[in-house]
Amino acid sequence: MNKNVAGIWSREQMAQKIAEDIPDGSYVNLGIGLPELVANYIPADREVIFHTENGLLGVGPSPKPGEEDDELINAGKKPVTAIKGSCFFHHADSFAMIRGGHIDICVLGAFQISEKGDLANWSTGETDAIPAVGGAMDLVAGVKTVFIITQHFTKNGESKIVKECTYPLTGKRVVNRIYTDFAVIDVTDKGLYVIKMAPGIDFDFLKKNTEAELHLY
Amino acid sequence: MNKNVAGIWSREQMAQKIAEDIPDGSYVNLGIGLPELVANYIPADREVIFHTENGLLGVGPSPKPGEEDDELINAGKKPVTAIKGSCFFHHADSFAMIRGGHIDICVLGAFQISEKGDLANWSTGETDAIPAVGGAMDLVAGVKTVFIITQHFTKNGESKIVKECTYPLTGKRVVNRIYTDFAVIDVTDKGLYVIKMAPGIDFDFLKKNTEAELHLY
Amino acid sequence: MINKIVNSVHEAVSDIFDGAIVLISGFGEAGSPIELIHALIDHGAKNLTVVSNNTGNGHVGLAALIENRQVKKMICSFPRTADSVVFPELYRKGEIELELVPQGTLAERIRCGGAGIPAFYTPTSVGTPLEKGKEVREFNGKKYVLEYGLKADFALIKCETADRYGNLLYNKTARNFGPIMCMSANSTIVQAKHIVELGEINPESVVTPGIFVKKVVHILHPVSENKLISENFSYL
Amino acid sequence: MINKIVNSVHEAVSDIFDGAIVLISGFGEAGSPIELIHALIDHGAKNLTVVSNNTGNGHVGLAALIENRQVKKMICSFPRTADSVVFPELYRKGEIELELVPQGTLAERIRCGGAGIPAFYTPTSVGTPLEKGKEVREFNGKKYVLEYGLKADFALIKCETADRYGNLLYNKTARNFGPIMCMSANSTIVQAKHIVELGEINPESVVTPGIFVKKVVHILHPVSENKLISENFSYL
Repeated sequence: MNKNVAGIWSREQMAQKIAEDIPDGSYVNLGIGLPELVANYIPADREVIFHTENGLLGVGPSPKPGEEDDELINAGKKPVTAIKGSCFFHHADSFAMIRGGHIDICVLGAFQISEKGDLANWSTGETDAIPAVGGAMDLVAGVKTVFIITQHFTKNGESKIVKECTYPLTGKRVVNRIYTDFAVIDVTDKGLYVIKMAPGIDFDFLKKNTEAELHLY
Repeated sequence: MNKNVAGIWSREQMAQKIAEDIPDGSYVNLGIGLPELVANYIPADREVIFHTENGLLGVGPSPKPGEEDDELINAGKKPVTAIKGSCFFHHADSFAMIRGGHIDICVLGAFQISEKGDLANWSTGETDAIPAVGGAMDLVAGVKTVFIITQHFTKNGESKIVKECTYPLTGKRVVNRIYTDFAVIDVTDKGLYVIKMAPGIDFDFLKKNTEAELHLY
Repeated sequence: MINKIVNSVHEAVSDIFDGAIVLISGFGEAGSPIELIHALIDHGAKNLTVVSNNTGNGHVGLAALIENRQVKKMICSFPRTADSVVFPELYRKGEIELELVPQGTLAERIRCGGAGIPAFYTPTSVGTPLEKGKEVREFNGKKYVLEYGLKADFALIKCETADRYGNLLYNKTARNFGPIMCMSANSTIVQAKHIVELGEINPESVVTPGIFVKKVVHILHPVSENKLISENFSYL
Repeated sequence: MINKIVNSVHEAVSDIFDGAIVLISGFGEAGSPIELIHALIDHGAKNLTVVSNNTGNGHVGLAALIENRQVKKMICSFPRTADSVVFPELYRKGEIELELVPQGTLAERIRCGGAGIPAFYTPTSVGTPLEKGKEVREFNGKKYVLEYGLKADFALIKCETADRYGNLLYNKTARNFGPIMCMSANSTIVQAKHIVELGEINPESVVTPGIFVKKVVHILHPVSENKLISENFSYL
């Protein structure tokens, strides 16, 4: 498949699309890496509270250089700050928030997403890899709405949106919406519905470059 | 049976016997009523920390008249104080202390104790009684050592220490030691062993006035 | 903007619907949200299942809610206390249901309801009448009873201090069931003696994180249940 | 008199026996009790099962404990992090066991171990390879996996402030697994930056009640794992 496509969304634009879909007042958990960008694009008139599973509600922006604190980090072990009105808690309480359905939205990366909303994002199943799952399975099992942010293709140019995941699953039927550099796609009981496409992408091109079946509303 | 016996222990003496058996540094939960007396007799050279299941570790003495606080009470809903080094916590954490085996000793009252250490202390099983259990079942299931403080006889002059409890159980095989106005009795795998008797009580008298079988070490 | 502060107790309880499961904080009087309960009496929602450690005292607060026939069923550990008269009378007449739960099991069921745990095993009540009808299972040679998480529609909570995010502090043993009830309810309604600006509560000391709270109403001088009872006050 | 303060890290870890289950606090570096771990290396107990979210970094702390071949098995959620080199190498050689547990399940298993709950059901890992071999059961039409409480012999914990009763405060996200690990271990050993008099910690703000703590040692200036790693320091 073609890896070089004109008129697709940048990482920042993907993050911005997600940020626009997060309502005022939401409690949001951002996964490690690409998802962290989302925090930069929350519209100024909205107040969104970020949760990090290592025990902080009210994650603020990155600290200025020289002001990092080894004991104030996010789930990716990066230094963060805490906003006014934040609070700290232990891991069991933190995952009570996740598992108990108190977090409104989480944004995660993906290796594969199936057309039924299955997610694989923790292991490529390679035999000599060290398995590591972290909080991913808890997040998809407990958070009300799961957004995925990912490049449309793998590094090898294969579609990440597939009929059935071949990698080990993180959760079954857990994804609600997928944001790629090509399109924004809803996962529904009736299948995958495209709701937005990048300017250089049309539906025919998208279908051709996606293993799973796609629909338009 | 004879209710009027000379040379038996008073309520205060029973409480004192228990207090003497509580090691320095113990965490102790005292039941409502008679057990509360125990706090008054901890030897001065011992530091014992009292837990109340409504969320306080470090219960202090009763407040002076006029200094009562409606929001600082014990499990019996009586006003208490909090010592230096005390801490407050919620009910799930409080019962984690109990159920998780962190409380060393609890002192409870009884309707009946069987020779196997079964305890009945929450319901007389009367049909029109309002059933109420509180934390008694959690305490006997979780606390390492369960001491019972009780009159040897019921109000009707019947032995409270029985072969089998006829009242609804609070827990099975949970009692470790019984302190009555007549004697101190250990509950062991081999039966009930008398370890102390009040000055006016001898073993024959005790046996005659106890439904369960008693032994001497 | 997030602002969970509402202007009146009536606004605070306005969403409570007939048949709802309502958690009410408090152990005896300590932590009992009397003003919110009285607003629920005015509001009038019926056929409620109420979860609270006790059943109220005299003719105020929870006892008055029961007396007003809004409660179909009580889930509690200790329904009869010294000043409890309303519940025992209705219970003896068979006009209110009771689910009796050991206090620690009640607390853990509520916490699990809030933590997404549908069921857990506990040693409490094994071998007693309260294990009746429940699954008993052995782990490492010891018996345990299966108990279910308790998830509620609403919680009525009394606390000491709140901010507009809903972060809460409590006062002494009035904390009791408050924090875990906040976790378990879909909609947690709180009366706070003090409302402070964001940042005034030390983030290390927050007891209930705001994520567990829906609405907060300011009640600077809550009534004393003890005082009302000593005055033979009746809310109805 | 209750005085849980001990004079040295060596005294603090002296009871740890071969084959023990040891909980070690921390999420990455934050909250990792480096001085206690190094004392455990000096102490030399072997065949340990260590429960910690990660497997340590570089050649210090938990990574050094593993490198010193004192750990038979790791129970953790994320064994490979940026600076983790020791565990991956031993794991690939088949010289250390791994029990991989989702982070929230790990936290809840530890809390349940401390709370006397032998087992609970959770939605996490249903339909994934990590449900393999586990009981799956439906509640209200949804599937859950049975998980077991995790009870340990020892916990090594880093905190900010302690008093002689063992009441603890933590610092920011260094709190993480500390409070629940204190609950689960038969013997909880704590290193505290500050030791204060009884009463100096606000009773409303205590995070770990002293009942969960056995020994406290004063480490005013703990090393920074990040700094040691940037200097290529090795403890062994």
